[in-house]
Amino acid sequence: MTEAARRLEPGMGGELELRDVVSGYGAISVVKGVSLHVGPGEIVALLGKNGMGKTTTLKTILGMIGLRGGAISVDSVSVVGLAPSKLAALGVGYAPQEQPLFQDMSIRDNLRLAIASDRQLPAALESVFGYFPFLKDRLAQHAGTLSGGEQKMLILARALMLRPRLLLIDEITEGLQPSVIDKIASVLLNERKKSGVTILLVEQNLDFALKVADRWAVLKLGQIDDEGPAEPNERERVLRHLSV
Amino acid sequence: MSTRLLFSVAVALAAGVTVAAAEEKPILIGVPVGLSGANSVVAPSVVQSSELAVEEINKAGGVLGRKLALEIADDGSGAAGAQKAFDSLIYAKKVDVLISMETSAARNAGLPAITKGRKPYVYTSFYEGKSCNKNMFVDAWVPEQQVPPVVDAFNKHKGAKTYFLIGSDYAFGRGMLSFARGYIEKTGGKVVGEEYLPMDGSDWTSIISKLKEAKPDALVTSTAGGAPNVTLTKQLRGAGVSLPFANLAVDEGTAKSMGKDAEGVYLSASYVTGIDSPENKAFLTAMKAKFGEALRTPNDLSVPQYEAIYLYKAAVEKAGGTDTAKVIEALPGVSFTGPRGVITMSKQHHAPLTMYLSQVQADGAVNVVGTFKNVDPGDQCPKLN
Amino acid sequence: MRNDAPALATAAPGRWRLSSAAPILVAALAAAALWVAPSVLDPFATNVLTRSMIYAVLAVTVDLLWGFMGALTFGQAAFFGIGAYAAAMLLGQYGGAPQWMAAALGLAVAVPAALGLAVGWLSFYHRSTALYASVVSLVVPIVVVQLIYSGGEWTGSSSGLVGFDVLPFEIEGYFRLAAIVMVAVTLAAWVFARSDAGRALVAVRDNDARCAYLGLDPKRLQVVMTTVLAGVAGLAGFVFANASGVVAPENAGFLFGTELVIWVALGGRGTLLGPVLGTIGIDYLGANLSGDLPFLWQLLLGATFVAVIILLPGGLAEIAKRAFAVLPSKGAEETAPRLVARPPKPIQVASEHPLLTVSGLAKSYGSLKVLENIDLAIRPGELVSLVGPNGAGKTTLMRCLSDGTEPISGAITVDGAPIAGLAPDRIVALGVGRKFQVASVFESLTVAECLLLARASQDGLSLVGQAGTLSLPQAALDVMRMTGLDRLLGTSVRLLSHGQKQALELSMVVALEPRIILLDEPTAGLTKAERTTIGTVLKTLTSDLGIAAVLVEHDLDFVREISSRIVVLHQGRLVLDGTVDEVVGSELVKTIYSGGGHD
Amino acid sequence: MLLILDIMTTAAILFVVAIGLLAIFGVLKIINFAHGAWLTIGAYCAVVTAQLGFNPWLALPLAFLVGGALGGLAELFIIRPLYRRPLDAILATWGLGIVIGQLITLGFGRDVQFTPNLLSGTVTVLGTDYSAYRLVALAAALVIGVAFAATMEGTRLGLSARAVIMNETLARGLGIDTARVRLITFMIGAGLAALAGVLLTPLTSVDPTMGVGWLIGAFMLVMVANGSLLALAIACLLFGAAQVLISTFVSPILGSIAIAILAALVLRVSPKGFARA
Repeated sequence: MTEAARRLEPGMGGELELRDVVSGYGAISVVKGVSLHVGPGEIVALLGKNGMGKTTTLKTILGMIGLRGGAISVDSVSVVGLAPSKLAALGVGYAPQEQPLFQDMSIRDNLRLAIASDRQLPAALESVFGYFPFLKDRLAQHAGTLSGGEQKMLILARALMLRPRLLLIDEITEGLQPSVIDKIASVLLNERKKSGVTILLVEQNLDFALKVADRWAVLKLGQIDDEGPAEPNERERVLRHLSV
Repeated sequence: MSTRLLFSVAVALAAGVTVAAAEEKPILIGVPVGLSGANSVVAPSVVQSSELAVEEINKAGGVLGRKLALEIADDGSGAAGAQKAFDSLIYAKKVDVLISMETSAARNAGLPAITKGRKPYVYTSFYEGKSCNKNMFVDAWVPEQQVPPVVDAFNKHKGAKTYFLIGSDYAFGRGMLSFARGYIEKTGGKVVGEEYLPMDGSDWTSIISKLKEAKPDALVTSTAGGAPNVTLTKQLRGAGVSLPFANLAVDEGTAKSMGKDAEGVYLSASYVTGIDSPENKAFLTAMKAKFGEALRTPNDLSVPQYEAIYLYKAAVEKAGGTDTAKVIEALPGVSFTGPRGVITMSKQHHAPLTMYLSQVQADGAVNVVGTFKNVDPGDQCPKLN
Repeated sequence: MRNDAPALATAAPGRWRLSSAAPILVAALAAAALWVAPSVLDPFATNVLTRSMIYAVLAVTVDLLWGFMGALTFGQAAFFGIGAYAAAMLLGQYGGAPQWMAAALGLAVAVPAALGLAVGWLSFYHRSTALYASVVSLVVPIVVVQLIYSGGEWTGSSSGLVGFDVLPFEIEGYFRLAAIVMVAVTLAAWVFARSDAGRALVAVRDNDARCAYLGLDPKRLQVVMTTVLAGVAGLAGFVFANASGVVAPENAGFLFGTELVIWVALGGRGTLLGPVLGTIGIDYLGANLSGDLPFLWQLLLGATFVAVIILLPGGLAEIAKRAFAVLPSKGAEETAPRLVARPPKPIQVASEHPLLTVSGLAKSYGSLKVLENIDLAIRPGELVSLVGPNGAGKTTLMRCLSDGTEPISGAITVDGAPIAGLAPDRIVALGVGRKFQVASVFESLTVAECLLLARASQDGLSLVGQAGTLSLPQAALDVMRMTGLDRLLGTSVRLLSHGQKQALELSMVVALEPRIILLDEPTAGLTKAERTTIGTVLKTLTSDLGIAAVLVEHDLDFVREISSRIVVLHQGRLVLDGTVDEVVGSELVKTIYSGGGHD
Repeated sequence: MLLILDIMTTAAILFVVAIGLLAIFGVLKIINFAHGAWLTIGAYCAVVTAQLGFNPWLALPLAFLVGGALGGLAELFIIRPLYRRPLDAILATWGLGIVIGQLITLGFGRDVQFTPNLLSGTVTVLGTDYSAYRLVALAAALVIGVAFAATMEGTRLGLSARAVIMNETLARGLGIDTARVRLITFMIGAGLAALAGVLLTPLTSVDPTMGVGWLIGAFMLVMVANGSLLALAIACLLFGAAQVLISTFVSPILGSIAIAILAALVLRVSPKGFARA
C-alpha cells in the first residue's frame, strides 16, 4: 500500500452539509427537512427504524433521488443536480444496502466498477487487499458465491477502491456475525486514521454504530428526532428510539 | 408540418378542379398504378409509356376531336390502396376509362369499383389468367402464351426431361407453375420438385438445397417481381446452380440490374427491346426523345400499356364516343399495330400475342433466341365472348 | 357522513342522468348526421368514408385493448381479415341468399372470436407480461396471412377474393350500414368503458396485482376482452367484405395491424372518440393525398407518429382536451354513487380452531434462505404483529401466505384448506385480504370506483351502467369515515395524499369482508392521527367482527398498543411468539434490535 | 452434409442479423423496431461504396460508422425520452423505421439496387459444393459474436454495460454514467445492424423495404434470448435448424414462419426463453 497516494490534498476533507433536505418518491416525501453536518474526518451514525428515511437521505445526497427542497454540499460545494457519476469523480464513495453487488460478475469486475480507469486498478486493489486479504486469491470468483459476511466486506472494499474523501455506508452490518462486524469497524476506523475520510453511516446495529461513530442522530418520520455524542452511556437513550 | 399538410391538401383539391375549365373536355384516362409498394420499380416506366401515347395521339389531333389526358393514382401495389385509387379516379376524377398495369390483388380490388362505376378497364399486366369481368379487357399474356415457348425450347434444344419449379407463394407464382407443370407433363417431361416460399420470404436456402439434390435438367421459376426475384437469383448463383434456367417473372430491366447473376437466364415475353420491327424502333426513338436521361427502359409491362391507350382510342372512334357500353362492344373488334406487333383483344377479352424467348447475355443485353407467332391465350373467360 | 349522504343523493341524480345520457345523445346525433351524409357527399367521399368508418370500428377495439386495458396489440387486423374472408368464402361458395348471408355474418363473428379465445389464452396467464401479449399479437397476423397465401383457390392466395355475392345495396346503403355499425360499436364501447365493468379494464392496466388480490381474475377479463373484440373485428370484416366486394391478404396483415395502432395513437389512446375521429380523418386524408404523394404521405405520417408518441402520448385528443376541455371528464362527486351499509356478515366467534396455519414453512432464493422452519397458527379475533429487523423475512412470509404459487416447502392452510398452487384471487376467495406496504390502489380511478372493484368479486359489476349505490360493509364505511375518504368518493385516486391512499387500500381490503387480513406496514408514512385511526379500526375489526389480522409493523409503539400477540422474526426464523408483555420485556428482542442475537 | 451446412449458415445469418437488436435490448430493455431500417441503411452503404468505386469490403466499416452515428442521433432524440415507456418505444421506433424507409426511397428511388458480390462461387466442403459466401457469413457470425463477447467481457465499456444490464440503480450509485453507456450501446447495436445489412447484400435484394422482412425473426430470436448472447447463439442454432428442417422435410412456407411460432410457444412455456442459466 502506498501511503503517499492516500494522503489527502489540503482542503479536501469530505465535509458534508445537509440543510433542510426534502425528498421522496412520487407523491410521497420521505425525508422532510433534514439538517445534518458531518465535519471533515468525522464519522456520524444515522439511526432509526425502517421507513424513516435513512436510505432515502443517502440516495438524495448521491443524486439518485431528486432533491425537493433544501441544500446539500460537500466541502462547501453544492452537489445538488450532479449526476451520481460526477459525485464519484468528486470522491464520494457509496456502500449500498439493497442489491449491493453484481452477483453474476467476478469480484475483480465488481471492484473495477468503482473506479473510472483501469490504470488505477492495480494500486487500488493493493490498497484494499491490505484490509481484506481474502479477496486477493478469489478475484475471478463470482461475487454471488461469497458468503454473506464476505459479500459485505466486498461492498466495503469496493467503496474504498475509490479512496473516497466522503463515504456513505448503508447498513453494512445487516445480518452479520459479531466477528465480521468487528472487522468492519476496525477497517473503517483504520481508514479514517490513514486518510481522514469522512463517513456517514446508516445503521440499525446500535452497538456497532456507537463503537465506530463520533456522533449519532436518529431519524424519525423523515426528520432528525434526536442526536448526541456516540458514548457508551448514550446506549439506553438511543435504544428507546429503536426497540419495542 | 401542419402547414405543409394543409398545403398538400390544397394541392390535392386544386388538382381536382383544374380539369373543369377546358373548352372541350378531354377524355380522361385513369391509370391506377403501384407508385409505391412492390410495383413501384416498374410503375415509372408504365407512366412514361402512357405519357408518350397520350402525347402522340394529341399531336395527331386527339380522338374524335377531343384531347386525351392522364390521371395517375398510386394504388400502393395492393388491395387497400387500389380501392382508394379506383374510387378516386372513378368518382372524384370522373375518368372515362381505366388503363393500367397492376398487381392481381390490386386489379381484383378494383373490379367491384369498375362494375359499380360502369367504366371500361384495360388491364395491361401479364398475369396468371382467368380473371373475368365484362368491363375488363387484357392485352398482355397469360400462362398459356408464356410457358410453352420456354418448355418447348428446353425440350428441343437442351434435351430437358426433368424440371424443378420454384415460386413465390402467391396467385401468380402458383398459377404460372401449375400451368407449367401441366404443360411439362403433357409434353412428356417430368416435374421432380415444386417449391414455394412466402412472398416476403428471402431465405431460399432449403429450396436450393433440395434443387441440388433433385438434379433436374432445367429450372423454371416464377417469383414475385422485384426483391424475391433478385434474392432467389443471387442465392442460386451463390450456390453455383448453372442449369438451364427460365424465369417466368422477370422483366428485362430487372434482369439487367441483377448484373452478372442474371447471365444465361431465359425469359419469355411478348416484348423485349430487341424486337426488330419499324414500330418498335419508332417507339424506342420517340421514348428516348421524350424522356432522355430520365427514360426508364420500356418493358413487357409498359409497352402493353402504351398499346392499350391506342386500342382504347380505336374503340372510342369505332363507338363514336366514350359511352361505356359502346366502347366495351367496340373493344374486341379493334386492333393496333404497336411495338409488339398487331394486337387485338378478340379472344374472350384477351389477346393472341407473338411471344419472344430471349436470354440474358454476359453484358446484360437480352437477345431474342426464338419467336412464336400469334400464340393463343386459350379459354380464359368462356362466358365472355 | 350520514349527514352528507342525503345531499349527495339529491344532488347527484340530475347531473348524473345528463352525463350518462351523453353517449346516447352523441350517438343519436352522429347516426342521424351520417344517415343524411351520403345524399350530400360525392360518391368518392362516400366510398372512402365507408371504409374509414369500418376501420374506425377496428380502432375502437384496438383502443379498448390498448388504451384501456394496456395490451398493445397488432393482431386486430388478423381477426378483421378472418372475418372478411369467412364471409367472402361462404358467400362465394353458396351465394348471397338471406340464410347464407346470416350464416356468413355468424361465421364472420364466430371464427375470429374462437381464434381470439385461443390467442387470449395464449397471451394472458398468471405472471404473463404485457410484452408477451404484444409478441403473440405480432405472430397471429403473420400466421394468418401465410394461411391465406397458401389457401390456393379457397382464399384466392395473394389476389384475394372477388366476385362473391354481397348485400344488395348501393354505395349509399353501404355507407349507412358502416355508419350504423360504427356508431353502435362506438356507443357500446363508450357505455362499457364508462360502466363499472369498464373501469375494471383500467384497473387491470393500472395494477393487475391489486385486481388479483381483490379476488378478481384479471387474466380471465383479458381473455374475455380479446375474444369479444376479436368477434367485433370479425363483424367489421363482414361489413368490409360486403361494402368493398373484395378481400385481400393485406386486410389481415401485420402492417395493417400497425396502421391501426398508428391511427389510435394519433387520435388519442384511451379516449374512444379520438381513435374513431383519428382513423376516419387520417384514412380520408390519406385517400386524398397518397395517390398523388405516395412517399411523402408515408413520410409525413411516420414523422407525425413518432413526434406524437414522444411529445404527446395522449394523441390529438389531448390537444382537444387541453384546448377546450370538451371531452367528458368526471368532476368530483358528479358520478359518485351513494354510500350504503350492507348487513354485516355473521360474527366469527373467537375459537380455538385456527383460521390460518403455517407448518414447517421454508423458502429460499437460490442459495439464500429467506425463511426457515416457520410454524404459526392464527385464530379468529387475533391481532398478530410480525416484527423483526430488516431482512428478517416478514414481507416474504406475507407473500407466501397470500400467493399459493410461490415456491415454498412446508404447508399453509386457510380454514383447513391447503393453499398450495392457488393464485392470489383464489386465496382471496378463501377469505384472505392483503394490504401491501406501498399503497396498491388504482391511480386512474376514483375512490368510489376502487371500492366498487373491491366488491366486484362478490357483487359483480354492471356491464352497461354505473352503480347508483355503493354498498359496503360497515367496517369499511368506518375506515372511510374516520379517514375522511367518504367525502372524496368522486375524487381521482391520483389526487389523494399518501395517507389517504393507504386508508383507501385498507378500506378496499376490508370491503372484501375477509376473515383474515394481512397488512404490510399499514402505517408507514402516516401522521400520528392517521395511525391512531388505523389502530382503532384494526382493533374493532378483530375484537368486534372476529377477523384475524396479521400485521408487519416497525412502529413498535403502535404494535404494543394494538397487538394481541407478537411474533418476532429474525434472519428468517421465528425466534419468539408471545403476548405483548412477554415480547416487550424480552432481553432477546433488545439484543436483536441492538445488533446482536446471532447464533 | 448439405443439411448441416444449411443449418449452420442459416443460424449464422440469423445471428448476424439479430445481434444488433440484442445489444440494444440487453442493455436498454428497449425493442428497436427500426432495426430493419438500419439493416437497410447498411445495405445502402454497400450501394454507395459501389457507386464511389471503392472495394466492396470497405462497405463493412463504413456501414458500422454510418449506422452507429445515425443510431446515436436516434438514441438522443427518440429513444431517450421513452426509456420509461418501453411499449411506446416499440411504436416510436416502428415509426422511425417508416420515416427512414421513405427517406431512402426519396433519396435512392424505389428500385432494387445493384451491389457487387463480396464473394462469389462455390467451394467444396467434405465432398459437397457449397456457396462460398454462406461460409463467409458463418465466419462473420463467429467473428462478430466473439468480438461482441470480448467487448462485453474485456473492456470497460462492456463492464459498464453489463453493470447496467444487471442492476442499473447500483451502477448509477457507483458512479457509472449510465446515459453514456446507453448511448454508446445503442450506437453499437445500430452499427451492428448496419453491418449485418452489408453482409446480407450478396443474399438479398437491396431495396428500401428489405429490412422489414428480417425484423420479426430477429425480434423473436432476441425475445427468446432475453438479452443473453449465448442464449441468442443457441436460439439461432435451434430455430435455424427448425427452419431448415421444416423447410426441407415439410414445407418452406411453414419453415418461414417456424421461428415466429416456435418463439411464441417457447416464451409461453418459459418466459425467460433460453436465458435460464
